Amino acid sequence: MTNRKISFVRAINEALFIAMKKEKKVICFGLGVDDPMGTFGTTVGLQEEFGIERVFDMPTSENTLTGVSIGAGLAGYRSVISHLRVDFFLLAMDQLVNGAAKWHYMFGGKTSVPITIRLIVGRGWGQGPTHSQSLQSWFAHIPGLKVVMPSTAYNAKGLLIASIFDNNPVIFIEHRWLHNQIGYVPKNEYKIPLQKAKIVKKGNDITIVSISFMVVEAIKAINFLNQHKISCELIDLRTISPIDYLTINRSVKKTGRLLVLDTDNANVSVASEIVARISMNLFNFLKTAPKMIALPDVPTPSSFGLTKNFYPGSKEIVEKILKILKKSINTNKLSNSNDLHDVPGSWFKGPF
Amino acid sequence: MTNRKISFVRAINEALFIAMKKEKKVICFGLGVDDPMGTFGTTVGLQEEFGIERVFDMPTSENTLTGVSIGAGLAGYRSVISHLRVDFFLLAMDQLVNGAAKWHYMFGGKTSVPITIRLIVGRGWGQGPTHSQSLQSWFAHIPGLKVVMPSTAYNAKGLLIASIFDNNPVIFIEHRWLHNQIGYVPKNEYKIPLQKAKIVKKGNDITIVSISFMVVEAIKAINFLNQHKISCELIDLRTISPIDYLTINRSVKKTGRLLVLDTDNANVSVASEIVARISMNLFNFLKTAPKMIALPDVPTPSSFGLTKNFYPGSKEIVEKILKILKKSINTNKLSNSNDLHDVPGSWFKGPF
Amino acid sequence: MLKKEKIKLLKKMKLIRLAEESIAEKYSDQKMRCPVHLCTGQEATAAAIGLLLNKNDYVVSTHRSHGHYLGKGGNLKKMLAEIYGKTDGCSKGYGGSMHLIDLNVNFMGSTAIVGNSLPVGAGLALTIKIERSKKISCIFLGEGCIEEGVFHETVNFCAVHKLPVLFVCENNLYSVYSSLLFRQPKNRSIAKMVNAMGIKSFSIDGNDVNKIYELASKELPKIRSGLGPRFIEFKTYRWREHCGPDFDNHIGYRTEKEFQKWKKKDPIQQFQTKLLKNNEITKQEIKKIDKNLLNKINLAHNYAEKSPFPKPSEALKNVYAK
Amino acid sequence: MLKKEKIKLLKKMKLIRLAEESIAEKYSDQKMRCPVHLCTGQEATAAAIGLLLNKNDYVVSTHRSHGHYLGKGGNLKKMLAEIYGKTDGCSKGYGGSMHLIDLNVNFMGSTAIVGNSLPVGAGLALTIKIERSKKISCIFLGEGCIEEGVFHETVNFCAVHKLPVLFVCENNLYSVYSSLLFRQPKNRSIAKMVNAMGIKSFSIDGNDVNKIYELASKELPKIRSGLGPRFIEFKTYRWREHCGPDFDNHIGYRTEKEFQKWKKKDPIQQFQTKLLKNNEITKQEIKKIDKNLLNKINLAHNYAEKSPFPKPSEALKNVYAK
Ligand SMILES: Cc1ncc(C[n+]2csc(CCOP(=O)(O)OP(=O)(O)O)c2C)c(N)n1
Ligand SMILES: Cc1ncc(C[n+]2csc(CCOP(=O)(O)OP(=O)(O)O)c2C)c(N)n1
Ligand SMILES: [Mg+2]
Ligand SMILES: [Mg+2]
Repeated sequence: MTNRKISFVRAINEALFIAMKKEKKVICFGLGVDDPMGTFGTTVGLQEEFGIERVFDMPTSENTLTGVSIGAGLAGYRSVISHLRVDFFLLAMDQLVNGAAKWHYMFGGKTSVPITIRLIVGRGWGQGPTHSQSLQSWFAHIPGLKVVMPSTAYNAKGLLIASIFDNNPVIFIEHRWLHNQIGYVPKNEYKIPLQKAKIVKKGNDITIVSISFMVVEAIKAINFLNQHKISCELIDLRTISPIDYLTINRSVKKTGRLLVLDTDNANVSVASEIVARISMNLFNFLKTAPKMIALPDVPTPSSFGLTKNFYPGSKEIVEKILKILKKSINTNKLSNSNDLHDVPGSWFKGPF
Repeated sequence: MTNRKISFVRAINEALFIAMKKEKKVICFGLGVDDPMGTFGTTVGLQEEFGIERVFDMPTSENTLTGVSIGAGLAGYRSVISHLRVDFFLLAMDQLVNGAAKWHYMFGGKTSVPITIRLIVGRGWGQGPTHSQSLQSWFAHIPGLKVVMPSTAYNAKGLLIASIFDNNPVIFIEHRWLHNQIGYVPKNEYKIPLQKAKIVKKGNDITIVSISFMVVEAIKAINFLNQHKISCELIDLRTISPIDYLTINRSVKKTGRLLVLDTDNANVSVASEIVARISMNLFNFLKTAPKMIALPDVPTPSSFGLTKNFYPGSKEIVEKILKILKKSINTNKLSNSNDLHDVPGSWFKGPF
Repeated sequence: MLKKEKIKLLKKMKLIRLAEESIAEKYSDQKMRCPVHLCTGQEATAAAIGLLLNKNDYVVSTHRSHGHYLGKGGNLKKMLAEIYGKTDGCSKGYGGSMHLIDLNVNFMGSTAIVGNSLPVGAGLALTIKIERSKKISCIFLGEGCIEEGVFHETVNFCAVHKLPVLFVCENNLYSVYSSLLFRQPKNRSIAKMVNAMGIKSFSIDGNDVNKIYELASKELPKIRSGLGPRFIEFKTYRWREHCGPDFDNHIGYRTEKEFQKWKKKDPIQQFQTKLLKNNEITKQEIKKIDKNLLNKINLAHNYAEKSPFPKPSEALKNVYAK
Repeated sequence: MLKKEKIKLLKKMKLIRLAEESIAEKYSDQKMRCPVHLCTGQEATAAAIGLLLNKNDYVVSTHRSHGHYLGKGGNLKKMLAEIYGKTDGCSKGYGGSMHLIDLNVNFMGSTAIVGNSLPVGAGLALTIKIERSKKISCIFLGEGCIEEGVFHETVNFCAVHKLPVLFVCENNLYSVYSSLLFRQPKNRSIAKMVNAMGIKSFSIDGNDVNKIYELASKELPKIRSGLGPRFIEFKTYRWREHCGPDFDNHIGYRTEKEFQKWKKKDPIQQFQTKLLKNNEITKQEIKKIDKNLLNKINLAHNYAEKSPFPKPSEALKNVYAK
């Protein structure tokens, strides 16, 4: 059965079907969830199966959308809500932070709000400043929220089911460039526990902590480095908050070196947090300075010209690791063979 | 003239008067700026002096309030807007992040939005989960914003004038417990450059990087430690973003030890950022693990009982430093003599 | 309205009034260490609506929610204990006066950010519709809240889905110290606006408890039977300062004269006088009611004062639900 | 309307139409690498309002702003260069199609978050009022934007301050692939709602450029003279897909029939036919106009294609203003 390969999008779709079948009080709403595009295909078929009362479109009212999910939560309903871009969700920060995140706490634990908030990170094809923000740094900063960022179809399905049945608000961030990735996904229900990182590759020279799309880049980098006898341990964080420091610590104690990869702007990021935490707690285990790779601290520009070197990838990872290890290898082979840096694959022809 | 001592509140008020007198296109608006309380006294007298067209109250519409300041900025006006609590400003994140922060960038540098956004951090007297958030971590994460947090009346005045005449959106965060602090403030106009930290005390054993109200606690801690021959260098960051790493680096290179103090929740905070940056860049200068003290990663509770040990202060700073230096001193004398941990001084009798 | 109902209504208004005034009186003891937004003068809406709602109808409210909580039948002792910051508080001391809850009567929560609880009320209503139950979701708000975008979003959502929601808007003319004049267009009717937005709306005297009771008894069954949401504006006045135990007519944003005008329209006094005039109650009975209520409130204060503070370490709990 | 004006209007509509269609045609070359929201079918509002506004009147707009930009007199070459992501783009390639600006004609910016530019337009209007100038701030929006809270906040603010704002709401029935039916209450009039909110409002056929011109010429002077903001709803239809160069009537959210119905109401065809009928223009003249415009547009595409890409390192600049 390990050859049952489906896309990340279908994995999400399966998770939604399974959750909604399992529990009548799972509802799903958001802008366009029932439209022909079905949230990039992830919500296709849900309304036909579960009816318009459980799967419905929304007015363009992001803040209220979130508040409605809180209210439904208080009545025992588990909402899965979605935004086609993280950026649109900025309108809902009051409901998220002053409401959802604190509800359980500020009423003395008497109620809780089981909400899963699906956010999609845009990238490429000129998305520009207001359609490609990542922002997990923000969500991870807020106590009371859990933040999940799957990197594979397998993780997407298992983490989404776990998120839906978690009794807390969970921010579930999907990278648009992962949507079409294909991977092994079991047909049946399974949950991947939140706050459990995954060791993707074992290695000894350095620990790489990575999330979301950067896992794809990291794997490319590691495969290249392996050919040159450099052995990396790759941790896919999967849950960004709370962080599984047990797994990270164990690895860093072994390798003595750390590189953290993030899809967000670098300043005050989850990557900084991990670097800081490890520096504070495992200072004596570190053989070299810990490092991170994240986006530059500027908004995302739109132009094909401006985005050329904007997103760090496998090449930057390899170069950084070589620098940490004080080695030098010719990395020319790693340059992106794809001339079009702004699309996830040659199949992508725009417009969004 | 160094004995001209006034309160932080009056320093802010003076800065506003000076800025508005200097430049006709400075306008000031926000909920209650012209009411009898005048934003805790900071905006008192402005409307009388500059008229209702330049100083005016607003409907309870935080998001629009911010957008209006952007529009005014495009027409050449410098807005000073205010929110009585940081928490209320969560309604305006779209205008702040998708608008103000990126405007200059996303239109190719053709326009800019000179806005100063005054936010007040609540603390104590049962303020609770939705009236005491600090959130500079969020603002510092966003490229295009500057973030300022004055610690003294002197800084407040000079930084506010500099913020108002800066051509970018500046988040100006005032800690409510600093409002009544008295300090030396020159009468005339002066600016304190943004992104310039201040070395408050020179020392050799450890570098303490601190902001806002934590500077007050740090000074108490340092005075105590001085009596025991421990010499600390205290840096008041003043501008949280961008950070003055020149000053921090120079100090850490000298002392080899770092403690960062923050008023925000610890996870993914400005404190983590500084710890991470120093660990990455000055790894070989560090003699011991860098450390930080910030708020616990939970919402703020309301009850007098629950807040008892909630806010770290001078005692926690002293203890952390002793631990870093592997020294032990009796710190009992440092326990808060004030039984009422939830007020800035015995003069405070509620209700907000 | 039956006589029995009238007495209940009087009692409920008095409970709210006396509870609020007891807080005002004792606040200077510095034992209730959190901001309090008292509703003295605005008791009629809270009492009448609260009485007419069923126990399992949902309520959400704002920073000024003591009256709404008590009106709905919320536990007085637990409310006071919350304001004192004690373990027996309805939110175990985590929330304070601005965050009340009583799940026994489906008072689902009051929150302190203007407009914050509105969509939450809509979400509750959505589940009622899904379950085809006959419940109502009642959303309390101040007129200041009308200025928040989320109000309009919530109204639109409720209208589109014809949700069983009652919006109870208490228009007391002020938001903190800001007059309506600088916040909303002159002569614009809130009720007419909401009507044009798609929700059947009304505007009535918020100090005339008879009228409130009448209108609400007529409209609530319609909401229950699926005819869609209703919005009512209640014109009223808060007597005490925006936040805290004192009066603030002297500080400059409103006049003593205006206050006195409204004080004459005291909803409780008006109603009581009418009851007396119609011989539906005697002075003797009133005295007894007052005495009982005062007694009950005193006991509740004692209970609250005696309840222990939660331990500081408890602050680190309850961040995540299990 | 003078004949001269009519010809101008026709030309402006055609400029917008032909520019949009040229983008649609060339989009598959994969050289315009950013999302584009074309306004084919909706040209009448952009052209008429744009023509009636003065050069120094302010405009802000949304994701679907090509027409508004060109209508106001924005530079075509720079718009196309922006869509191609080039240094000569009006935003130097930083913004793309969704973030246009032309300070020469006070087109102050279009932004891509629904509702985002509304309060910005109000802020511009505020400065007009402060300066007692006779300018106007014109805010373009789609009907989907009505659902965002910020719309109501902005309307309220403009009404309270009687700001010189013209709201131009193009109601094309859809927000992405979502029909109005699921987003706003049935049979609710947007214009009546905004009227009840405190702003004088109108609702007219958005494809009848004559009527648009007439109404706007009557109302704009009133706004200029301080009579307060105006809101106009224009009923219209976008021909092409929500985002991108194709048609999407087959995918299921709207019908080919509906599209054909609206296509018959083509604002340009209607207007042109009338002009011909009234002998205000000849077929010959029309041909010439078309040819000139096509030529101009082709030149603009050439200009844009030839303009260099900004250097990657430029991406790190312009974060802060000096
Ligand atoms: C979003 C937000 N902005 C501002 C405040 C500060 N504030 C607290 S109560 C209040 C007054 C609201 O007025 P209204 O809704 O009329 O209620 P009232 O106090 O009159 O009962 C305000 C503005 C807040 N709590 N939340
Ligand atoms: C806050 C926000 N939510 C959602 C979106 C996605 N979105 C882009 S355009 C659009 C349609 C808006 O509809 P309308 O205002 O009617 O404009 P139209 O596209 O019909 O011209 C939406 C929902 C967005 N850009 N911003
Ligand atoms: Mg009020
Ligand atoms: Mg539309």
